[in-house]
Amino acid sequence: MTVLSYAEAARLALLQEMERDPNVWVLGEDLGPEGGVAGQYAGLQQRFGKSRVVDTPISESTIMGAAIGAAMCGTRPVVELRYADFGLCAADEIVNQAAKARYMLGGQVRVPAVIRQPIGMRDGMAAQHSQSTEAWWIHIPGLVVVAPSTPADNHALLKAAVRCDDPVIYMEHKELWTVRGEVDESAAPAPLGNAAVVREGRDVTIVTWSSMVSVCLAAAQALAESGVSAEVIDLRTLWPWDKDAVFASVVRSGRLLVVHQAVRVGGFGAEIVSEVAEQLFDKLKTAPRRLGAPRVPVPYSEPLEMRCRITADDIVAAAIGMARAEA
Amino acid sequence: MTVLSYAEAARLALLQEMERDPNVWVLGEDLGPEGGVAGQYAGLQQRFGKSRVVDTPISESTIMGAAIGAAMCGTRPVVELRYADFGLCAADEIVNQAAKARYMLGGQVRVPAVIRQPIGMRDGMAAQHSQSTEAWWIHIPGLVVVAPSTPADNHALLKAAVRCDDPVIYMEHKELWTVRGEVDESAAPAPLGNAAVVREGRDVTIVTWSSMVSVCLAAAQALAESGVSAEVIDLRTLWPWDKDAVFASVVRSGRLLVVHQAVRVGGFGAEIVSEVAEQLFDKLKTAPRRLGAPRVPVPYSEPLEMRCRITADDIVAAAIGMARAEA
Amino acid sequence: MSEAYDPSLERVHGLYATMLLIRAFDEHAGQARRDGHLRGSVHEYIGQEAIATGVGANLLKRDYVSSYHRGHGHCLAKGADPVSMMKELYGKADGLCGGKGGSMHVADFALGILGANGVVADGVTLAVGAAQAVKLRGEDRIVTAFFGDGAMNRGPMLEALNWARVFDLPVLFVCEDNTYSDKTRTASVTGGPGILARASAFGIPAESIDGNDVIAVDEAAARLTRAVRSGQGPVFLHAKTYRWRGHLALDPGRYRDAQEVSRGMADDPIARAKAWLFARGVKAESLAADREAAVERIRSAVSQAESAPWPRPEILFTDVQDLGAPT
Amino acid sequence: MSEAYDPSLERVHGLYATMLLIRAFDEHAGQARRDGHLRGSVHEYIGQEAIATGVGANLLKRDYVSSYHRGHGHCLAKGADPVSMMKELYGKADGLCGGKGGSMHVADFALGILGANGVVADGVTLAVGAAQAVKLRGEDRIVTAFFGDGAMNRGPMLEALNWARVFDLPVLFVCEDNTYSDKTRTASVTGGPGILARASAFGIPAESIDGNDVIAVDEAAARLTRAVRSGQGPVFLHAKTYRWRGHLALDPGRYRDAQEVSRGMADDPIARAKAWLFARGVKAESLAADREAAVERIRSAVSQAESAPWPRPEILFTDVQDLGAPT
Ligand SMILES: Cc1ncc(C[n+]2csc(CCOP(=O)(O)OP(=O)(O)O)c2C)c(N)n1
Ligand SMILES: Cc1ncc(C[n+]2csc(CCOP(=O)(O)OP(=O)(O)O)c2C)c(N)n1
Ligand SMILES: [Mg+2]
Ligand SMILES: [Mg+2]
Repeated sequence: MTVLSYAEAARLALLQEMERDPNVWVLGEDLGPEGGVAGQYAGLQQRFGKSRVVDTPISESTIMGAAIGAAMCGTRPVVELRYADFGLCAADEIVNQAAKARYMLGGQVRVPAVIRQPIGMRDGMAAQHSQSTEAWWIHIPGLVVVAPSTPADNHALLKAAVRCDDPVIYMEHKELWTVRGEVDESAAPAPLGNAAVVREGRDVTIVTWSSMVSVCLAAAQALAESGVSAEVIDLRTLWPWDKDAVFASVVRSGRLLVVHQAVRVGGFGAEIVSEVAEQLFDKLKTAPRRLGAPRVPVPYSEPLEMRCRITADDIVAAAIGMARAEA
Repeated sequence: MTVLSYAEAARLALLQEMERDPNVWVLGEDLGPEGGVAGQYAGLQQRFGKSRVVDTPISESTIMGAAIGAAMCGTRPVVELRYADFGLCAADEIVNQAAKARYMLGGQVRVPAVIRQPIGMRDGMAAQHSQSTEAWWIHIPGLVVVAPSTPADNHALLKAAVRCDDPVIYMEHKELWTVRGEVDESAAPAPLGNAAVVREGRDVTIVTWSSMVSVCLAAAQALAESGVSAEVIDLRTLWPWDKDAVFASVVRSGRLLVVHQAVRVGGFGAEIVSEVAEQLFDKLKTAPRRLGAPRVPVPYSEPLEMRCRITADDIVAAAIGMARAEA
Repeated sequence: MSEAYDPSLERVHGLYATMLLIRAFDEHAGQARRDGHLRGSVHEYIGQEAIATGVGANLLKRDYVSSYHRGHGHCLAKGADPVSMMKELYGKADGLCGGKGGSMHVADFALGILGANGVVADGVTLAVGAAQAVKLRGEDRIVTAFFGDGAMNRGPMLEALNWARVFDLPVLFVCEDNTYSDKTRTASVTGGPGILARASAFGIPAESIDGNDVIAVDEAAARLTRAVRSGQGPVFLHAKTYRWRGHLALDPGRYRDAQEVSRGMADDPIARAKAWLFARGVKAESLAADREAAVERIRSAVSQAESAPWPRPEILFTDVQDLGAPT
Repeated sequence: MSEAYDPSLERVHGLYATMLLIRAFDEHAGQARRDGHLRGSVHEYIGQEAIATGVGANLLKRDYVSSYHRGHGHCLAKGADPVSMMKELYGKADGLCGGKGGSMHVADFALGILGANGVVADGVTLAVGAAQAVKLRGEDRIVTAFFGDGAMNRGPMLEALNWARVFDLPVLFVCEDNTYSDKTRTASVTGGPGILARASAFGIPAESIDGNDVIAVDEAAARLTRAVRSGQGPVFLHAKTYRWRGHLALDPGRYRDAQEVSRGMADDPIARAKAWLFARGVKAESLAADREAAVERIRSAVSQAESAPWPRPEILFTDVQDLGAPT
């Protein structure tokens, strides 16, 4: 065990995978000089050379297209798209090629690519650098979607993503890069698709992921003080999501609250709430709820950006309201 | 009143809007020679000239980017992207520029562009030409999303879309192009955001749009024969969707079934079901349900493609199940 | 026909036979689509056969080929089995892609055929990635990317040219210039001195040839593939040709001048090869027999395809991705 | 300094003053970001002032300008009010964009400034669209698109060059070649003979100048804007310069060779203009006073910005779109 930042943990995972398998390589803008925007590739080019840690032109379509072609031909590319917003510059390649190739070509080929698209608001990066787009990718057949919340997960899940034979949209959160935590450097890849119950509770099930996990935990702490026992589930993998874990918790608590930083309307919370409403209707003691950003682009100005965020207070208020409501 | 096809109705709307307002223009690939893939622009270039009906290079990014720039500078472009799948080639421009500009620039500018992206399966067009991506655009602040189901609506809603001061994602369905129906040629633009109750019923509320409206109506007919009275709501505008109409119906029926051709997981049905589960939990007599395509790319082969589609039988079975279930 | 290069009678005879096979395949495919036996988009390669044939004759089985929507000829020239291809077009279970792809997605990875592709220029980005994989793995293969004249206006295509140069990749770019981008004359939407200038501006050695002269294509392809194999980096071949038919089988191509079409068809690559062979003493009967053999081979492929079984329904759910249920 | 062109002392003095203002603005902006008074990405234009200044001096108020992430200089040179700009950077209510945009989105439509832009090259696609609007409406304006050397590798940029030529649009393209694309040397990811060759390959007359020579820029801009105004279609100006600072305020730029940086900084466009003025008799005190005036103007802008009110909370929900609630 050692203490690493979320960025360092990802770097370690990649380093280990690149040492293990010579077919693993990385491509994206500005990876070499200082190891990416958060040092998450620090030193890897020096170690593995410019042909395995490839600094590319600013050509998102071809970064993605080339990764797909290379993945079809025996390699395992890890694509750095820098921000989820720029991932949209490669949306065609991700959806029409990476996600569909295996199926559309009758299973002749796989596309084992990891597509890193960091999400989220951070310190006034404004409308074009703050989006959380996980709901888009979940809707696309063929894609796996992962969103780690801790350094340990960013290590173990990134390893798993690299070894996954299908394309993985890997969404780190910009605000987590510097968060530090214990990491077992020799940890095996974490199985994809498994949630973690990060706090146990009886009265309400809070489902969340990424940077909102710590906010939900803080809220759960406050809720405990108000006599509400909240269970917090960190999904970790968003597709496929761990229905067993969520359903088991909702069956016990009878109350579901989904919390994400993405826009609430049409967010992934809608899928979870719908699925629970469809499958566990009779177990629900009160209306399920979603908390997410308002349907506005992310503003620059600090007080406005802060108002876009879901706070522990919002979560506490929602959970208390649910706990008090009668079915 | 006259009988027009869905494509002809759209053409008429555009012709009328272009005559009314010299700032309305159209751009896309292959509009001039034969008026687009379905004749939905037939004769317009001959009538308005090549500078108002612009045949473009195969440059989706710039088709979209140029339309946005032109929309910022006093014109009202109508963008033809041919298939929603190719709309992904312009996802960055749509999301990062068109949708965000007004807000991000503090209300200095508007982007009155209509972005036509036909959706849906049709006759073996396979994985890259059959997608329904409405859920993506609904999630993006700044966008209006419209999906007409009849010739009359394709006339009146397209007019409204052209006059809308914000970007409108306008999703026609490929399988509807040749469907004929009565159109009031002098109809005013239809207000955006209003659903139509296309069949009244008591027992279950079926919410749908686009090509699934007729399938749901057929199902409702069959349901009536089984003693289940289904109300069918055609949303027409998907964002903002007509919550008043849907909620009023669900309050009466206590049962909600959402039907769409898009992939079920993460589809727009999830938003509707969630919103109803959150707001009208106490009014629901049974679990809400969604019907949509399985989470697979659309296959080419006829029997496989047919199995991706929601049929009237599927709807009947779901509705009967719901009607029989006790809360 | 080209002067300096003096291929053997046998070689040209072989090229002739390949062209006949491609022609017969697409004569049938187009007609079968018009007759409603096939579905979706079928883009006939008729009139352009010399390009795939001449290039294909210089590729090794281990070489990769990436194609585009007009892809049947490239697959056949690379050695794909016409029976498995025809079965794919008929959507049958043992088609090359199990019936999931259809005409726009024929692929055979066992032969290095990365697939036809439904999105203009995307296949070119896959090709440069394939070449990057080849280079990374130190393999002895080259990659050929086929694409149309219209593709030269798409951003990803232009990015891919830069990419191939920057990373010195073993790619032969082949631009099949058939004058049209769908219904639009490509020249009307293409600025500047032409296609060669564009390739050169990215530092890629480029040349133009008469794409209806299979011997000229063979000669150029021999030279250029040799250059690429020797590690010289990317090269670009611009092959001028003409598309006899409409853009796809259901397009009668009426937007074209009749004279232009007959001039185009007069310059038949097959007739030219036939005349060359005849002039060198190959008997008319032998040449006619070749044609009959090709037609017969396709006839047999068709009857096998027609009687082949459909995919089983559960195939809908296979080869999507390893994780998560598709429903 | 350029020979044939002999501008008035007064004109050069004006250019000098503008450069000083831009420098003072960005000296403050960079430091304020490092000190934590600003948020998000702040890209300093220091060292590149001659380009915006020389071009801006040849634009009319009604002309449009589209900029990119390094956009402060273009706005100031086009006449934007430094106070309103500074307020925007401070996220204040009456900043140019009401605080919603920040540094990366400064815009002033009253002055034809279509905005800085956070997505590389997207602003160029907006610019060609603005030009299309100008042409369609028969207006007497031109459009200038500023962008970096790194942008020349993005597909949309290249598409936009073709587009401007095809539609003969009144666009002046200005490539500010500061050697770097973020931390990457642009030359290392750019194939071919260079930027001019690329523009020429799309049929756009192109020339290179010393971008640190404000008189050379002024001369070229005068000539080229005249050409564009006269209806000659697009032209391309490649201006060589150097970025003194890191890519953004928080980047110390350590990946660069110290010698290279000091060589770059030695070629100071402001010092050069100052020497030119001094050589022609302008007094040292007068030149120093100009500098003090610029610094003072920015100091005043800063104090106004610091004391200006924050946006009211409800501003979060304004200017999203006319239809539909943002919550
Ligand atoms: C990105 C994208 N835009 C548009 C289309 C629709 N489309 C299919 S083929 C085609 C024309 C392509 O012309 P060219 O590249 O010259 O190939 P050709 O059909 O002439 O062989 C178009 C516009 C598409 N498939 N993909
Ligand atoms: C599409 C896109 N890709 C990547 C980025 C991240 N990025 C911001 S600026 C930049 C470098 C741009 O270089 P250049 O165009 O030369 O402009 P400069 O910063 O040198 O002024 C990059 C890669 C982005 N903003 N947009
Ligand atoms: Mg063509
Ligand atoms: Mg630069």
